[in-house]
Amino acid sequence: MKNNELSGQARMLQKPNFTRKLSAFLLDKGSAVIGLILLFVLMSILSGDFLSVDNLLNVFRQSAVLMIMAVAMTFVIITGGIDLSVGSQIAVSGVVVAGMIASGVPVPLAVLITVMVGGIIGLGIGSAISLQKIPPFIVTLAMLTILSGVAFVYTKGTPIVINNPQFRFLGRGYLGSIPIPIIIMVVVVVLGHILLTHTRFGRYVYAIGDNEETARLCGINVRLVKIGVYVLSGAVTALAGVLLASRLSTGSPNSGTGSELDAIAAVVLGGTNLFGGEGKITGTIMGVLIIAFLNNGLNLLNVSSYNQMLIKGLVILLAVWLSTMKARKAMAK
Amino acid sequence: MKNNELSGQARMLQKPNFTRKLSAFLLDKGSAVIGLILLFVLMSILSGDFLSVDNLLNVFRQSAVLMIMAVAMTFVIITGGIDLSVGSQIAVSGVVVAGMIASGVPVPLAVLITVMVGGIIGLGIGSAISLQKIPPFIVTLAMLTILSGVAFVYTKGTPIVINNPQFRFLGRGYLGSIPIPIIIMVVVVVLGHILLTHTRFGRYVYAIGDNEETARLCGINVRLVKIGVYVLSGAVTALAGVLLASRLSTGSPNSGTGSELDAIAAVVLGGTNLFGGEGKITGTIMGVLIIAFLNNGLNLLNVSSYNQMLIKGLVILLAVWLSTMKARKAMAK
Amino acid sequence: STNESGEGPSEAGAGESGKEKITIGVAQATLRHQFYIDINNGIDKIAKENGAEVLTNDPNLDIGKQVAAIEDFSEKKVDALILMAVDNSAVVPAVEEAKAKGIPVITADAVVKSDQVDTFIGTENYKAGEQLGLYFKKTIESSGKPAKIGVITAPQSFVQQERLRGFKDALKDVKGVTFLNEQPGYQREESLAIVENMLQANSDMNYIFATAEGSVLGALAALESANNQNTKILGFDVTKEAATGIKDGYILGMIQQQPELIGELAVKAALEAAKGETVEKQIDVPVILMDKNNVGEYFKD
Amino acid sequence: MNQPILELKNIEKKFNGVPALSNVSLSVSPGSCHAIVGENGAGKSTLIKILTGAYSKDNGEIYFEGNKVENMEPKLSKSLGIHCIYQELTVANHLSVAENIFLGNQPRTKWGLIDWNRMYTEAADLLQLLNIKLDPKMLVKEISIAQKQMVEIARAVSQQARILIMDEPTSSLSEREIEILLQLITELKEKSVSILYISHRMEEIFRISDTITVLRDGQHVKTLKTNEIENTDRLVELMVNRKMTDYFNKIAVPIGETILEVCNLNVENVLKNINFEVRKGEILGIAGLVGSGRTEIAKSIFGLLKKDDGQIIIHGIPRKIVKPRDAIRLGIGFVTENRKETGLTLKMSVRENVTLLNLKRFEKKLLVNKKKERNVVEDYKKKLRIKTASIEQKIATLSGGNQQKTILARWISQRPQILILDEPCRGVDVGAKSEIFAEISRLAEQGVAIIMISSEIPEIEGMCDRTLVMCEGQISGTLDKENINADNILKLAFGGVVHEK
Ligand SMILES: Nc1ncnc2c1ncn2[C@@H]1O[C@H](COP(=O)(O)OP(=O)(O)OP(=O)(O)O)[C@@H](O)[C@H]1O
Ligand SMILES: Nc1ncnc2c1ncn2[C@@H]1O[C@H](COP(=O)(O)OP(=O)(O)OP(=O)(O)O)[C@@H](O)[C@H]1O
Ligand SMILES: O[C@H]1[C@H](O)[C@@H](O)OC[C@H]1O
Ligand SMILES: [Mg+2]
Ligand SMILES: [Mg+2]
Repeated sequence: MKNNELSGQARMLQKPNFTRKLSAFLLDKGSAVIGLILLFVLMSILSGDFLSVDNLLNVFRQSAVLMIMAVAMTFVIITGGIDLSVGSQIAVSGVVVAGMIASGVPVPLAVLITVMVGGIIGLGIGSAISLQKIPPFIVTLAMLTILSGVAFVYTKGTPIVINNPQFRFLGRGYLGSIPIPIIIMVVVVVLGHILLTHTRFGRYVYAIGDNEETARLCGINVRLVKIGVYVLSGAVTALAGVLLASRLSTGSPNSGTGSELDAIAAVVLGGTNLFGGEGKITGTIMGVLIIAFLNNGLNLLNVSSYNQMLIKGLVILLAVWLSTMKARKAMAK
Repeated sequence: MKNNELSGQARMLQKPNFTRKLSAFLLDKGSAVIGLILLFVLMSILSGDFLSVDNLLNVFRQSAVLMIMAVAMTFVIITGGIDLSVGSQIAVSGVVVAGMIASGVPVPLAVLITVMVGGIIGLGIGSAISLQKIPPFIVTLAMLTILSGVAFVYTKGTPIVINNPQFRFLGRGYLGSIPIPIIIMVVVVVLGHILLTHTRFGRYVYAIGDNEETARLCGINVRLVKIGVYVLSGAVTALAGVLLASRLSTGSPNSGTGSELDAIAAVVLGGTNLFGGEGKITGTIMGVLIIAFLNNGLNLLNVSSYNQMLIKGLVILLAVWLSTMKARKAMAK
Repeated sequence: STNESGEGPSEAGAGESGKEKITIGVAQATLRHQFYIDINNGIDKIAKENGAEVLTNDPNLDIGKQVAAIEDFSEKKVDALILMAVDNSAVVPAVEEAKAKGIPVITADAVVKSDQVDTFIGTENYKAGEQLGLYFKKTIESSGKPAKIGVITAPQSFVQQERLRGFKDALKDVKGVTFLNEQPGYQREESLAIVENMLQANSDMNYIFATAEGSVLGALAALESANNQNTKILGFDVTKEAATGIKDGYILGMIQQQPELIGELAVKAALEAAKGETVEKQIDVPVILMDKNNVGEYFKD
Repeated sequence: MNQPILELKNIEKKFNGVPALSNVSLSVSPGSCHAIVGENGAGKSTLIKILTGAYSKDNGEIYFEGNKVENMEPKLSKSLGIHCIYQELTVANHLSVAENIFLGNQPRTKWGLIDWNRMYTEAADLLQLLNIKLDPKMLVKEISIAQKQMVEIARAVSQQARILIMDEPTSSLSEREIEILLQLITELKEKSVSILYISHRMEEIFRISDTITVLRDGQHVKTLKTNEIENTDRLVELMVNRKMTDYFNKIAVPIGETILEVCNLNVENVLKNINFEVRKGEILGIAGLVGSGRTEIAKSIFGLLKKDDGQIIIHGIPRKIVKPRDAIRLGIGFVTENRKETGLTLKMSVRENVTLLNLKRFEKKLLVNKKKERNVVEDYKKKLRIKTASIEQKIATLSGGNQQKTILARWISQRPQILILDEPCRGVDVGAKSEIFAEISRLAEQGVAIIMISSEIPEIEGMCDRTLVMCEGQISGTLDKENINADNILKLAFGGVVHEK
């Protein structure tokens, strides 16, 4: 009885279409948007420095590298895969681009070649996964070590410093008042979103992650699409590596270490299913921004570093807990 | 035609039952045993120091902590879950046991309480996953940070030294000529194996990882079993933490860092399916030993640190590639 | 409220909210090692005495996060920055950006290769390595036996590589000295396993050179648990545990940096720089060589 | 009549505000067989899921032996002796047959450990009782869907049920297994077990039920004694709310030239010397028992099963087909018998499931034209009467029959030259079946060559121009139109001979 009344009310409430859409968006399991908004509001209240154009641009610029990596990772995870080697890919592309620039290769060419090298690494990873049927976790765990080794052997452990101003511009320059990394990030995000939701390739990515056998029966070239995803991811991650190298003016075999976990976390925080088949670039954006705003806010608030660990963990839990509320309600049915 | 002939020959070859069983075991997708054997043989040939009782005991003792963690992780992964926080759990249990012993709690009691604390941590993790339906990846990623924070806050970053000889005995003592850690490891492995394959609880673990809805519809208390798995894992991991603290004679908030990846890698190397439903403790043993022998062998061979990275990655790829050969052949059919 | 002491270069830093207090951003390398914790203790102590506010960030040895922290501090317009660089070249652009905003940059522990840096405070690591090497040279020369040395280090750390270089250079022309290949072991448990393994293959390994805290303590645990009194450790960063190791004879000699002093001096420099005074380009903090003879002076039981 | 063992009162259930059940009541008396019938999406499965606690209800009451049961849960219902074979298979693929039979109930030794030996022998006994040849140690992922269904039946039988619920248990079984099952039900009734039975096969309903409840659009229409209903047509009328006369709507079509020839197809241990052809406009049936190799023929044509020998000839040209993509390019379509595992992408919408096959034709300047896509899918939604709130709904939330229709829409919209249908009407209601058959007829009329594998002899009789009958991997005979009847088919299926008219 009660239930009936409630659902009657619910129907009343539903009338304004906009409100309904908004609340659907807010509670959408597929994005941690509500967590992000709460975080944003909280930080704005707590820290006077948080809500300024300058600081927001600062945060966006900081998140560019992670965002680009996370976009690539979104594709990989939707196919049901994972890439633990992206951190090392960042290192390799950083030292490769730095090495080339140091030896006089023009910047655009160096960047292009580096991105291609990234694609080739992805090809290797994708082939091992797709053709040799080795689990992605293992392939990329092995690549994590191998590529890191390559970067160290190549540089003998000594970072390569890049003083080329043209190259620095990529990571440190501005177009008007907008930092270049933000522009690159936006382009990658938009292209990634279109590719995933508006092309055949994108649809296949979902189908493969959902049910590989069905996809194959529908005539999808599963192997090729899977390889394609890793090639794409390798190339895009290399771009992120180039950007990081430029921000650091250094190609260092150390850079990127551990960032695979951040990238995966951002994607999963954004509601992408780690088992494949479900996920969105918009969710990933939320995930990256939660991580970035959280780090920035805690820095601004001068929370002591051990407490930061506690708070970060709790906030992430809370954000996701709020975002999965709807799913939980549906389950209760 | 050709195929027919071949399979005729194959049938002939199959006759001796033992050989067939052996080759089935060797090629079993569920274990990296063939990789391990090759590695073992190779190392024995390359390094004169490898194949000695002393060195083998040394390797087994070194692998005790990882082995115990990996046994716990096997349960978690078979349910379709993951635990990224085990490294931090190691740190927490290390500082907790050290703190208690430093303040005079008798060793057996301190160990018992620490294991219980581990179980309680597992209870928290399990509840968030099982009752609140937050993805395991997120819950345990958050716990990774939180628990590490707890360990640092508790110790203010300074390791707690333990001089108690009774406690040191756990990690450094011998029973006859067998190091105590090996004995503890064997007990955990055997119990884990029995629990997983010979009890209802163990079988429910598989059923849940295979198809949670099926398990629920079959009347299995899915929530409880899942919570149980994390409680178990927390307690067992705490035991590993105690052992490590004893081996180092120190409870350090740093110890265990990054070991989650090793534990997961060992489990997956051993053929357990990261998506749940499939896996074996015997496989995990292989996985741990591959990692341990590889590290040991490379140290014995005095391979320089950058080259170690390259070789480790390649060997792991190769080991798994060989182990999945059978699966690939089956696919080809 | 108005800013009365606003003559320094921190003119950009004038927030509206009671800006008499000087704010120092501390970009740590990690707060998960005793050495850096000690630096921090020094920083906090002097900052407190001078009524300065300290913002601390721990990137846990992640260079990307450290750069973000420097940027955040610049954004917040701190009055001075103290930097323990994770990677001494990769921080350069962020440092220069901070400098461009008028923020003085004090580096500690790791030298940063930029002329924009106001000062460096810390150990001359090559020299310190050399000093330990020379000390060791005496030991082997007097014993007359060959020395086979295992090396446990962090290949990623520039600072530690400098120590190793200095150490090796000091022993360059000593006869009977052989070095095994370097093994990675910044973490205690990593180092423990590696030393155990090395001992399996090299029963004649009679020395271990460990370039920092974790490597030393891991090696110590390995020797202790094997009751091995034939192999001796040389290394950097004496903690309480290491001191016991020296007393018990497992450790031959170690270089102790003075992390707390480094922190104290860093704050002093930061305060001066924030007030617009120029600071010395390099402030060396002397190291102490500890062995059985003098360790008791610094570490009482 | 004595007190009902089970009563459902005024059950209500909504999914996202859309009612699936409104005010449905039902009562089951001990030792009787109560059938529930209704169109796809009528709410049958939802009702029984509420009954076992798999779903929670929004409203209403459940009484077991006169006592109200609050908070029904699968665990609780099982402990009350209510056991259920759900429509979607509930098996754990990586566990053995034996373990699946005893899942949640494994026999234990006195030490509390699992008694593997006893489990295997008891499983073997059960399988024998059900007349199924199956190794209890085999992993369930390796057996066919029909065998999985039998495993579920074995599980239900093993559990000393008071009430046994079966949701379309026969939809993937052939005559032989169905016969075993129906026999079993009669025996259970005698042991005063109550049966709740859902099926779209009317002859079964009439044969075993005592009472029939008709649901329509989530509403209770009528509950009748089976012997009070004059005939099938009357029951169907109650279900679909209109008069049905011809179920098959088979249009006579002139049969044209040969399109597909299968020559000397051999697959070790599975198929032996398979030869046949299909012509333009022809509907060729393949009948036979479970495991006789019907699906394997389809799979080898479609490039899913490696052929040891044999040729696939299309329009007179031998073709190499080693993967589904080859087959699709040559104009072959294949609706598989296992929609959940090889048909659906469960996390995707109805629209995406339909267009997955031939997305290219919606492509415009590298992008997918979703508007065009929607139009086509809306079309098929109407044509096949797919019951869904919207084509954007996740296919997982559709009723079984409607999922099947969606898969059919996928392959029909592909406009194949050769269409292989493996149990095309699995779980489809009588009304919708006739729509689907009409659609198949129309395809034949347009010149598509159709191969229809079916375990339902009336379907073969009603639709096929010719039929092969399989027995143990071989074609044991071919029947043309006038010779297609149950007698002949069964004779051949068991390896006998038929003297044609
Ligand atoms: N989990 C769910 N979420 C949303 N809608 C659902 C869900 N389950 C069922 N429905 C809807 O409820 C209605 C009744 O479905 P149900 O499965 O009970 O039908 P059915 O009578 O069993 O049909 P069929 O004969 O095809 O099996 C359908 O419209 C279906 O789409
Ligand atoms: N003798 C056998 N031993 C083991 N497995 C068998 C045997 N015969 C058939 N099978 C398996 O049983 C399954 C059923 O075979 P198939 O699908 O060809 O039968 P079918 O005639 O299509 O029957 P249905 O589709 O009704 O199951 C196949 O997957 C096959 O591998
Ligand atoms: O000086 C410090 C060094 O930079 C770091 O790598 O390890 C701890 C200390 O030795
Ligand atoms: Mg149904
Ligand atoms: Mg079949």
